[in-house]
Amino acid sequence: MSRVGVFVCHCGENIAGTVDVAAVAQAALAMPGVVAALDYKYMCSDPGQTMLKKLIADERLDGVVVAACSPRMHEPTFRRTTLESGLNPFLCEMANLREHCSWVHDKGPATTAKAIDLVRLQVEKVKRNRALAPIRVPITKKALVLGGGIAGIQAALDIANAGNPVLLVERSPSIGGHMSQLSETFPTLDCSQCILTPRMVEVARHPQITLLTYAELEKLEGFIGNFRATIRRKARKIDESLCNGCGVCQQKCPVKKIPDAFNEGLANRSAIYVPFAQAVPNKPVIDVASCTFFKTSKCKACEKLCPTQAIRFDQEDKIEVHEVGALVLATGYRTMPVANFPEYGYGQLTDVIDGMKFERLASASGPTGGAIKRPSDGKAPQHVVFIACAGSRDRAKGVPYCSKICCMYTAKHAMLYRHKVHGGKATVFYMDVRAAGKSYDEFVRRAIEVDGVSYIRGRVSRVYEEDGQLVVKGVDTLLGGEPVEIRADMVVLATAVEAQDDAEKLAQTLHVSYDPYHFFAEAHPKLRPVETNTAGIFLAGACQAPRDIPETVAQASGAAAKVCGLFSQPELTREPVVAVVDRQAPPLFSSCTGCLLCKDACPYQAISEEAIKNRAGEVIKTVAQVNPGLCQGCGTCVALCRTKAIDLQGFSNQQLFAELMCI
Amino acid sequence: MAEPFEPKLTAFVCNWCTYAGADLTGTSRIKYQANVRVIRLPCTGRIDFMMVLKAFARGSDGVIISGCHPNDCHYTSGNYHARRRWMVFRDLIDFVGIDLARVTFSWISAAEGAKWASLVNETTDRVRALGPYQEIGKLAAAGIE
Amino acid sequence: MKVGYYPGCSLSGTAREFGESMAAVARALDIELAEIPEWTCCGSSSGHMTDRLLALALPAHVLLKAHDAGLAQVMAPCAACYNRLATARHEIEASRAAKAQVEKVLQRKIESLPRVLNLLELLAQERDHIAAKVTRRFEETVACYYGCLLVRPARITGFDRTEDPVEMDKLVAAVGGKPINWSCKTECCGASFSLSKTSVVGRLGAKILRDAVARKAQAVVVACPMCHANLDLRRSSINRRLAAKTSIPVLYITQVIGMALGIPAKQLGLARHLVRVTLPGPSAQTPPAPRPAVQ
Amino acid sequence: MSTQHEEAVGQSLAARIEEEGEVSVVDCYQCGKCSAGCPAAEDMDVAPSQVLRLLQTESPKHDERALRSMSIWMCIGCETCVSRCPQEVDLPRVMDFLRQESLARNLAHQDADDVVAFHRAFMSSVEKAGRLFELGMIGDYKLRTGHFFKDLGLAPTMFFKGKIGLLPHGGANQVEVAEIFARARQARKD
Repeated sequence: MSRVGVFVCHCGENIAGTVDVAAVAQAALAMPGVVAALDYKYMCSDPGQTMLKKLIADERLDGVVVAACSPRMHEPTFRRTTLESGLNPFLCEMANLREHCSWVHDKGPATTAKAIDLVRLQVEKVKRNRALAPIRVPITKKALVLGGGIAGIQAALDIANAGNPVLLVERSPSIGGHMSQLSETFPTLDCSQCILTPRMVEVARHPQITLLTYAELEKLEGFIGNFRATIRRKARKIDESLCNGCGVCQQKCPVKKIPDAFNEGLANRSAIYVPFAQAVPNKPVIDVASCTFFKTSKCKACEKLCPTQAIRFDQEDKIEVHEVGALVLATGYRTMPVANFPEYGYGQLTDVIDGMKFERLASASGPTGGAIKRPSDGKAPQHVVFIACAGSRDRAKGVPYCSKICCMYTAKHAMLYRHKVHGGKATVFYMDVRAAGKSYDEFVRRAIEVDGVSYIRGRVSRVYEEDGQLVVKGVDTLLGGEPVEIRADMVVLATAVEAQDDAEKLAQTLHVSYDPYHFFAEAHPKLRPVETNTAGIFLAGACQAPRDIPETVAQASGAAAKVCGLFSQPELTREPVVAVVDRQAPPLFSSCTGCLLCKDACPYQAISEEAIKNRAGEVIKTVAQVNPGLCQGCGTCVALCRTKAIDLQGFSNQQLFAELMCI
Repeated sequence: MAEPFEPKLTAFVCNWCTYAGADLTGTSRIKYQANVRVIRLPCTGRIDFMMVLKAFARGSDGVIISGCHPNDCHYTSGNYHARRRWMVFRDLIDFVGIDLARVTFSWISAAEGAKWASLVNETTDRVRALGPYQEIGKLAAAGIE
Repeated sequence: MKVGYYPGCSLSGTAREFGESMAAVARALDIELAEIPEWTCCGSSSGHMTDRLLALALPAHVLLKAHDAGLAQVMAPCAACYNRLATARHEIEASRAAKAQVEKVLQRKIESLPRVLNLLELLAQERDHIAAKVTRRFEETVACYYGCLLVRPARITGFDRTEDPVEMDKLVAAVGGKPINWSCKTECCGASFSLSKTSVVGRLGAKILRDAVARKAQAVVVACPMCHANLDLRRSSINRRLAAKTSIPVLYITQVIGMALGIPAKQLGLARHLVRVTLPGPSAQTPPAPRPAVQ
Repeated sequence: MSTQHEEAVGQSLAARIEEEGEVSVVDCYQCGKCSAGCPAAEDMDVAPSQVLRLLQTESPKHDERALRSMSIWMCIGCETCVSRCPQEVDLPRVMDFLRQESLARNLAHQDADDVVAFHRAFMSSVEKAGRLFELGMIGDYKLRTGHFFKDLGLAPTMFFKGKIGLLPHGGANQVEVAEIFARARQARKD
């Protein structure tokens, strides 16, 4: 007869507020096999855990059920406590009375009844738990950082500075990301590149960092501490080891009319190009789609003129496989294409631009050298209208969430415009100004009070062209919804921040969860913001949600700290939730018939054949065998097994059917 | 005094998507009916459909099966195995005389807290309308129990 | 090709030439317009503005008559009729409550209602056919004016691009015309205020014609009797609000196509417009001159 | 008036629009995009977004202000607002509701007489003839409004252009339509 102890947590009012915890404890006492039950305000608190330990000792418990919050929250906590009191940690189970009960139902007998049932299920389960030993696996102490924007750069540097090797993978030809495109940054107005470039160079120089630009992750196998990453290194068509970045090839390339993505199409680049002056590495790429040689197999100007003979037209993509112990996802964001806004006339109206284009116009390194000139005719616009919430907070045609950074950069844009075009008028249409951040609101007020930007509360319904001018049909809701019509020379849309187009695909390759908008999901909204649900994969920056630079950097350092923490352990202990094949005494040896359906079903190739031999070495029987190092414990094999010869530790048939028996 | 019928629902959910989603329902304080009892599994691939029959045999009036969306499985392909087996299993439960409307098979991700609430409510209402499940005899006939 | 046909009231009155040109063009393209027997009014704007129930019941009544006549889809050339029919169909299918109410008023069950097409949807299917039959290219620069009810609300019409529709432009181009790119394609003309709030119609019409003229359009092309009435019949109140009065003609898309197919102006009712149809291009001398008959 | 209104007393317009019109005005977050794009906004006494605001407060005072407003009669029903609304609030549907309610409670703005007259003339013409008899309708409208001489210049031209028939259309089944009108009236009563 087992001796189970049940510990009901009030979680302050969170559980006790709706569930009659005393009654739950009472009912638990009556359950077969339960020898002790109590309820306490905070089981996870120090006194709570002391109570737990004491009772385990006093009552010589052989099973523990903690009825509190979600096991995803505190299971590790209570299993540690169980261990400290000398009981095997895997003899402790949790009943989820908070997330699955008290928080989602109203106070009343039905809710308490459910709570009691949830406890009963776990009691029945725990009675059938077995003492298990955690599995020890080695850690590859090398990190893979995906994405070379400010998030990836920060994470890579922090991990590397702690003495760990880092692989920084960036898909474009240079690191730097969106931040390298920005003009000046709020709320301090310091030049983006001036603060970013040194970091980029540091990455390139760092002995612990291997920089793989123009490369993409194709496949990820394995698990925390033991990932195997397959990376495609796209062919630059040049030999990086020879190229000295002199730039002759760019100057001499005859194809010069290709819209320059770095300048958001406001300028052109050549077919062989370095994305921007401060690029790291400062090595060109041949854009095969537009290179004359690849179209007509003539030209080769760059090859002829390259002083170091670095051009390699025949270079192919390379596939590399790297062993890493942890991943940091820093793949960033994109902004909603302005073509999504027919009512703002995009497509037809060249002077309706998005924030990124404006950044390039305002950037000293941009095509206009920092002078605000409108795309259509290069004239300095005398009146610019800025439209906030273009696509954000628009569940009908855009995204329902707030993109968070627009209020600030719009204020910055208006401010920069007022500084650069004297006598120019700047009007901002906004719904709410969301400037929560250190000296953020002061910044917005400054735009209004000092730089004379006029803010109008209301959304713009339409932008169209009339007599060569842009007509902005807006409204002033603070004047009771009075229509406002402005004739502007340029309109800047603060377009919504979105996940990268291929974010979902990447999430699926990595098996990390993501939200409906394809932003990667954190493991816990508050307490585990930089972890994913997949152990060993961490998050940094705008790939998780819209973020500004300070937040991104902080989060990147956080992710780096997590990686370093992981790497600081000699080895990993993994939960022994793995499949085991039944073995027994001769003559049967095992109830496994060796059909090996499980072998094909296993997503991890963890199952292999095992030949059972007699002393003479003759094979008596072939059975399945599980490699606990590879098995991840999904249990697919168990469900498949016809003879129930294979079972999953922690979720065994016995345990689960026991739960079902008491429904 | 005839008590209004309150159905018993058993939910088989995977730990990574739907269980986490249900946690989110809680964290977001979205209310739903208290008729469901959750059996937490590592993956829907772990579901041995005998468990579903067992649930009915033990007096459940309805069953919810939910895991990660296709392609999102934490274990790559567990949910596909589950779906494949479910396709076969449907016919069996139909055969043993369990109204298919009593079983809901769904995908709910860790981010879909609200969806979990509505799934439970819809299923509960549907099963409440169907009334209690009593054809256990037929199950016995089918050789379960 | 055969399609159910709902002319609607105005096509035999103020918009007579729309009906005439519609018929002529259909004949030329061998489209059989099967007029709904005993069709009645859809209620138009007045219906939905004053009586929710009639706004659903009157169109439903029409659609049921079409259904009884075995018509699977109904084409309504008048944009307003089209919008009312489509909206009623949509709401009856969407809401059980609405359906029940309507069934009560019509005293019959509604199983299925025929699909509702607007004129442009129908002609778009025939575009190549039309292009092939052009006998004298309609070489004019025109402003295609869609107005409100053809494109809005998208969830009901599901037709073309709400903010910047192009189907009519494509048709005009198909017969040799040069549609301009302008800003008022879907700006409202004042619709049913033609009689009751003529000032509004004048103001809105002025905005529209001003832009069309400024962009060198020789004519405005429409597919809606209300749009036509407001831009043609109400020209005086429009001109009152324009610095430079304009005599730009307003044509129905069917008239444009008709001219290109070489249909005599008389059959197209070109002479019925208040604003005289004079076009610089080769294909237009009004009043009607002899034209090759349609074979 | 019909019983429906007595029992409706106390129930806010917002609540009834939710029930009958299946539109929930709380969805509106007052961005003003509807007012910004409304072609009739400048002839309105209360901006479209403000009409929604009045309803959102659910106070009888504000409800009445909405019903007495000229705006609900200046709305052309062009659907521009809803097709651009970020929250998909079906404002035209709300306007329809308010117009009907305003008539039912006799709260229609006096400047709306012309509009109301037009709609009434239109509908009664349809009720009589099954189809719109334009000349009859215009005559009726003029009787209702007293604008006897307005558009008189237009009439002969239109007549000679063949744009005005002197007789109602044949072909429609007037009886059926009349019945539909009658039953609709009945349905509104109970």
